[in-house]
Amino acid sequence: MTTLGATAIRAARRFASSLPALFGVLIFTFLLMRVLPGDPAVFFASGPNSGKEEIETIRKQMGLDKPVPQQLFLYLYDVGRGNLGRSLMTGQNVTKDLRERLPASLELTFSALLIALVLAIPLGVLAALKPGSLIDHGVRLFCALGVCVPTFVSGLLLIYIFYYLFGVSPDPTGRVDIFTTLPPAHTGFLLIDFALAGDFDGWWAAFKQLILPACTMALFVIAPLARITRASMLASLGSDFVRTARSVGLSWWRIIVTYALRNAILPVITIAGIVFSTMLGANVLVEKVFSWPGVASYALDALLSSDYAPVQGFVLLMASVFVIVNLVVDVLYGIADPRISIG
Amino acid sequence: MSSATLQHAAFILRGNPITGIAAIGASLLIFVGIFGPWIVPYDPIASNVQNALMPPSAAHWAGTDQLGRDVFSRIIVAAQLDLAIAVSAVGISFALGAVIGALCGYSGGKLDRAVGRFVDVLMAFPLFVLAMAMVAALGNRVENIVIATAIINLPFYIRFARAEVNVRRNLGWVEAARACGDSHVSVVLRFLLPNVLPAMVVQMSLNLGWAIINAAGLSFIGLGVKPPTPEWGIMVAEGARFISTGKWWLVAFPGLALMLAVLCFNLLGDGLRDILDPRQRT
Amino acid sequence: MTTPKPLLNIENLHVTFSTRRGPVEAVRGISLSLAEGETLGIVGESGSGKSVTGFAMTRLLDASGKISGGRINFRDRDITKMTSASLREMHGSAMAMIFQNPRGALNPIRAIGQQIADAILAHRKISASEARAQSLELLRAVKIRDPEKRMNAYPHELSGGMCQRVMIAMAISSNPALLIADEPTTGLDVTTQKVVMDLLASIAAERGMATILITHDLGLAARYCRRVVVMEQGRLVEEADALTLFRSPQHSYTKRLVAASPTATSRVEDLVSDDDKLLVPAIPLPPPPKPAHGTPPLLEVLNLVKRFEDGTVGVANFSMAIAPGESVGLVGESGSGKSTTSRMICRLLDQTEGTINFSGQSISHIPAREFHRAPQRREIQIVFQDPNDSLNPRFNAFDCIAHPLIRLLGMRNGAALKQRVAECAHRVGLPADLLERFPHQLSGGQKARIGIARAIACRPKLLVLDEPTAALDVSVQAVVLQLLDRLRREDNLAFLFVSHDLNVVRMMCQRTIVLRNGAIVEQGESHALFDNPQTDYTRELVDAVPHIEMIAAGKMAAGA
Amino acid sequence: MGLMYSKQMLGAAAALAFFTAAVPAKAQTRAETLRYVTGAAVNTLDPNIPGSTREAFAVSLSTYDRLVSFGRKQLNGKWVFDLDTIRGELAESFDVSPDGLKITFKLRKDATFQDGSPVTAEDVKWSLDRAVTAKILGKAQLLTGSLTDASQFKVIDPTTFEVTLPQPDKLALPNLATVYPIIINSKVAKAHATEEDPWAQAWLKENTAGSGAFIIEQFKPGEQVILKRNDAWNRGPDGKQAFFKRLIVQSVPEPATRANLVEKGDADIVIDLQASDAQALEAKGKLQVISTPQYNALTFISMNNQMAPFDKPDVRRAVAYALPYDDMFKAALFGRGAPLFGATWADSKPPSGAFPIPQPVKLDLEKAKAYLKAAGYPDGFSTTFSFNVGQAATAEPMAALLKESLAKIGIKVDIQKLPDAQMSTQITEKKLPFFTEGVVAWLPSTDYFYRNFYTGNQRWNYSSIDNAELTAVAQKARFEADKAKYEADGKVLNAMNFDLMPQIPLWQPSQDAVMASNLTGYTYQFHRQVDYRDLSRK
Repeated sequence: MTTLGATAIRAARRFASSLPALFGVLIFTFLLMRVLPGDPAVFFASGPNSGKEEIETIRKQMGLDKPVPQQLFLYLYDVGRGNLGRSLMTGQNVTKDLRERLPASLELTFSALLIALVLAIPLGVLAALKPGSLIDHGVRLFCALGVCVPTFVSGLLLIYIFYYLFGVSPDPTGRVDIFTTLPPAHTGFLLIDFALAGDFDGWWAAFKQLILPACTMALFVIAPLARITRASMLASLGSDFVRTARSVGLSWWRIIVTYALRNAILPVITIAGIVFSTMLGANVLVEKVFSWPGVASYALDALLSSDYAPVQGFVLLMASVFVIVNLVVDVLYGIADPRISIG
Repeated sequence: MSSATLQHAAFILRGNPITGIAAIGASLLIFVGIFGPWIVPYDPIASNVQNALMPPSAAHWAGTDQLGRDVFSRIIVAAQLDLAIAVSAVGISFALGAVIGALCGYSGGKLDRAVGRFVDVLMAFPLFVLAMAMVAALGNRVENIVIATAIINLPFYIRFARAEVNVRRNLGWVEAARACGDSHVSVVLRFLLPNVLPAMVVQMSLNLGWAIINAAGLSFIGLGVKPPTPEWGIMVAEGARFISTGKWWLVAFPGLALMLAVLCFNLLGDGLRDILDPRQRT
Repeated sequence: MTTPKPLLNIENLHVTFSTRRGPVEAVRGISLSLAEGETLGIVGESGSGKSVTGFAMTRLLDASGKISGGRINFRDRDITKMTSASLREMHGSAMAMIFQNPRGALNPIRAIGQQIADAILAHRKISASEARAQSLELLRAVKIRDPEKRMNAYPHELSGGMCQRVMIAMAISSNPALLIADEPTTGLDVTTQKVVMDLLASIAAERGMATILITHDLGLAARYCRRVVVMEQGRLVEEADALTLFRSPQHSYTKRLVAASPTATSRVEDLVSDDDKLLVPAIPLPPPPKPAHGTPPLLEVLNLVKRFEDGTVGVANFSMAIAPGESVGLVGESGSGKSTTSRMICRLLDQTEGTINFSGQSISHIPAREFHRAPQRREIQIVFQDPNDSLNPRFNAFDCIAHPLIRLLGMRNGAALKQRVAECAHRVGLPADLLERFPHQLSGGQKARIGIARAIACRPKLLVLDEPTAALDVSVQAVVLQLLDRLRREDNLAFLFVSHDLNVVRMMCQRTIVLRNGAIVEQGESHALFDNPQTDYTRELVDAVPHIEMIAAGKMAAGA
Repeated sequence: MGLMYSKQMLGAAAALAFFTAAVPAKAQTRAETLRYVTGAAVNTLDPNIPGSTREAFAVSLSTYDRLVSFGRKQLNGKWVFDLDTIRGELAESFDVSPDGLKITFKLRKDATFQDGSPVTAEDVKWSLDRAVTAKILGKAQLLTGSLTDASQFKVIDPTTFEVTLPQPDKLALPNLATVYPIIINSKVAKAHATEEDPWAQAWLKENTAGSGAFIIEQFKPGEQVILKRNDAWNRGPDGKQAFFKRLIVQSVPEPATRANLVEKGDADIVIDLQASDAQALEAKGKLQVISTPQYNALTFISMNNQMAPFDKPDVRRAVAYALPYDDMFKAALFGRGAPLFGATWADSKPPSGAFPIPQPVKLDLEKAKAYLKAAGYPDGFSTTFSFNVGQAATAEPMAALLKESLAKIGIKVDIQKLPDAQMSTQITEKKLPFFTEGVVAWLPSTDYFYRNFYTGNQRWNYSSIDNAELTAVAQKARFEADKAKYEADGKVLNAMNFDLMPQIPLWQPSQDAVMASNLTGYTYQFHRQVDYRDLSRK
């Protein structure tokens, strides 16, 4: 109980201390977007006959006619009220766009992370149990191979093989087969929503859509996870307390799992948190390749067309997710490691 | 390097031949990077549209591309640019990160907290998007790709150096240096930094591969180096779009080159980590 | 009562480690036997193979270590040939082990009650709640206060001594016939050390367990073991009952060891047997200088206070003075503030309040950050605790010694510097051919000499010695102590000698200050202070020191 | 519940074996569904919103009706829109007064909006008022047809509507057939209008109030639009409703994936494939590939006529003769399009007054060198050639070849790839010296092209050419009613254009419509999108 309380206090403190970082991100992005040489008004005034007047209209509409400090002030004011502005690209409120697209990105990233963890932890443990063995080298090679293929290449290859050649995957066009009716949105996570609705066909359809992009992403992050698992497992296995466990005759399973692995998992949690936040921001390419309606591809399109509001909104969202993920990691860590709570 | 270190390296290599292979691969890569332009069979930029999109043959080992350029020659020449991008990007973030991180880790206090905040801001960014935005803002020249890659890498180096220095700041030889008349700054730069370098070199090696991949990703969304300069990322990105038409060699060969390069750096980094890991030394 | 058949019988045991330099034999054919309920001490310095022998007996060697020959019979079963299943069966129930660094030996993220219960459940098929009840009993048996509360505590919430008690509880949880304690009290404070050892001895006696105590501390072995074996370089060099061993050691190594172990009565000159003296250049020693009355003190510390950022007080109102050439000891347990004090005096750390005068001039107004430019920098030098981490791994011995000469005396690379370094090396007895070596290629004693050479290179007036021999083996310690003593006399150096080892301080220092929780408890002339302590705390400290003499006084092990 | 779930999981493994078989269950609806995939996205339902994409235009053509629409004609065996045939859409008939100043529309009496209410002249008036009054895209377009003010529109009776023109304008009627002048259900729209937004722009962006052939079922901006057929609609050329019951417009950013989708039959039609994919799919022969040169569009290389060294006509001519046209056409477009180079003009005079026409240029390095020398740059110069990221697939190989070839006459070219927004900004600010772009005219006529793309200090005058004579002739031609005189003016303009060489026309790229072999009715439309109403399945 005291541990939990201490963890909560710690998490709250961490959260409070990350607020300046969020604010920094907000300002930095705003300024970065103003530095972009593209003028969104010009880009969006792209009708075959649009002239100066139309450009000016858009500029005014976007508030670009005001001096930058005033723009920043207005922007902060809007953000404070939960208004992230309007995207010229989709014509929608950025908040709405992001809210619609975030679950897609989250679901994809979560699944990828899950796949990666499910593969990486056993691989890392196996490698650590027999360091220097063939298994160890095999794991190392497998992991290294995973990181050395750019995600867009592995994604396109997977599509080519599983969709085009063998036809076992559905067409890579989004989260669910276009002919499947969507379940009522409770969580925005299709797999969960379908399960809640008891629609097995739908669940299966969504699962099939998800598996290729999730694997593409997972492949890229298995390496760091397996590497850290192996390293911390090695440290853990060589530690004094494992020797103690052996000296009192605990069973192999208990030594490996309860003593070694539970200790070794702590750094893995931290790395998994970092991996998750980087993946969420870095899956632009995967989302592009699989036409996945997520936030990252949304931000990319906005960036290329100098559509400020979505990019700013996206960065802020990612930074918040980063903070939340860190918080979750902290809490998990606090629960898993009693030593943290006094620190 | 002292003979004992070499001996130790030899011991590690015996137990871990993959590292040896990776080291050979990396040296080969560096060789190709330096001498590439002199050993290619064709001019990598000269077009020959009549001869476009030819599959691999005896004349063109890796086929030809859309403009009839020899893919093999382009791959070889591209090694130089890719290595240059990766090395300079990683080098910059390493140099800056090591110094800043070491100073913070040693001094603690206000400086540490201020830099910590800055690092937090950077870390909270979706890094790939940050890189994209920077390249988009500064223009897609090689220097800017390098700068963007370096900046998004910087926080990791700062943190790493900070942690490494922090555990050493109270060691006897650090205090001894001060007792021997060195100032704080001199202790950091002349004593602590050289000692954390080996650990950071491992990080660098792993990072080199990542930097190449990152540049390839930028190329894929159109923010890579300028055409017609051969670069693996661009070649892969362009080639990837020919997968569906069966022109496999356009993606396969540059992809293989990129993969092998990244693989070499990663395996080398892994191996170096083993060599430098004190736990494995005794 | 001894049974006719020995409990444990080791015959010609060999243990080999595979290293990058090829196989290295750590244990080279030792034979031992131990009866039920007997206590045996295995004594040796680092690298003697004593711990490896312990791990070989329990088959808990690292993956790189192999038993390459010999037999270990435990109750007529050859342990070296056991399957891993029967080993697991035997671990804990037949033989158990207690380790150095008790906190590290416990699983940091598992409640200690749970860990003890794990050990119980590994050998008995009982319910979890029964196991829990038994764990509680065991905690009571190892005299942990508030055992109910401690059941749910984690190792980091307990002191080192408490952790070692938990470790003992785990080890005895399944009533093994043999308990192997590997340096069980190294790293603990001297008072805690005594309590833990007493507890261990009484439990072993109560339960009739045979005990093997592996230690580097002759005094400890003498105090708690009936029979002692001495190991050197993987071989067993002498075996005798404790009293005989110390009264009349036979083997030359044992002789040296006994001589080097400081006792309450030993003098610095006596520590080393003849052949070792050759290491130190023989220069006739001038008589120890007597500080003339009326001369101003070399160092004067007034009302020194250190408060840390988190508000804790490291040092509270510390005052002292050292005359030129005088040697003052600073004694205290961990956390007493002795290191903090010494660092403030060396100007490596800023004080919160107070004044430090050196040769009549204030140096406390110069912040530590700036002190490297002060002229007094070269006058006050420090020798650090652990020779392993007090040398820059990337500097060779020459660089280390030359470093202060270059920085503080402004010497340039050249013949003069070379000569000066060679001279320093010669003074500390470091062979000139070792100057090119890097720290990892040198032994602990050699590194300690380099540390001293570096400190005296600029001919300081005050040398602060922060536990200079704590990490050294006794025989090396003896040489280093002698070296220091001689240097002090030669240069009329003043010493501030920080140590937890009372015997060493008594020998080295004219005056001693006892610190506790940052405050001075007692101070005075060393011999008087130790022979006739005025405060309970000092008395407790003095009593806790294991003495060889106690054997003679009949203060023997088992249930003392 | 947990038990049920695990049973389903068991089923999952079995389902793997036959899940492909599950798809045909939907086949019945699949045949009546048209699935269109594209790299871009629909971002608004009102095409007038600034920033609307071409895909949004295409959707609006299906959800809204206009007064009139274009007919179609065959050009080289392929169906294309016909600017000269205007037929009624919501108008049953229309009359142009003899002086050309009044157009009277008779509305269809059976026309209803999708909510069932009849389409009245009031709605038409409100909609056209909106198009010329509100700050929306329609305003600038309708201007080109002399439609500038609400006072020009008059309701005669509920089914009669009159447009008055200040002068006869042959583009007035065609303008009403373009994307922007949609006819909106004014009662519904007004209900959503606010004081700041009297024309209900915000609401119409996400909702429709039209009478078109399809009804919006689901609209996810940037992802997909699903439409269902409006069974009551009968405004097609043959008076029938649209063929497809369901229409899916979906964004698939990766071109290779789009090619895979259409090849596998998962998508029915794609028009924005890479040339190489189109070529490969055509070669395989499984699909229909209708390749229509975009006759109202062209791609050119532009030079900034106000910026040295391109301010010298001889430099521009030198560049024109130094381009490896054939190689560029082959490498960039795989030969898919209509070349605008390599012609021979008898007597060096333009053979036609149309625009664009093939130019009499070809790769001739000697000539190029001579021009360069004449311009005072015998050793060449350095410059930057730009293109935007979105066009990289064609522009990049083109740029590489251009760089290589210009190097032979001493012009050193640095290639710059710009994100789309930056490219358009720099073009508008006239900062780019040398770049490639493409233009399109919905209502292609010679004067329209010249006026918009070769005159004035405005964004679309890419080359920033400022030639008083050219401007005068183009302005005069705009209201030239006499066809022969118009043709003569066109020839003058073409001759001047070739002589001044402000920018170098390269080709008219083909629109490669790749579709299932059972689709019919595809027509190349003015907005370079598919008009979904045209299509049916055999």
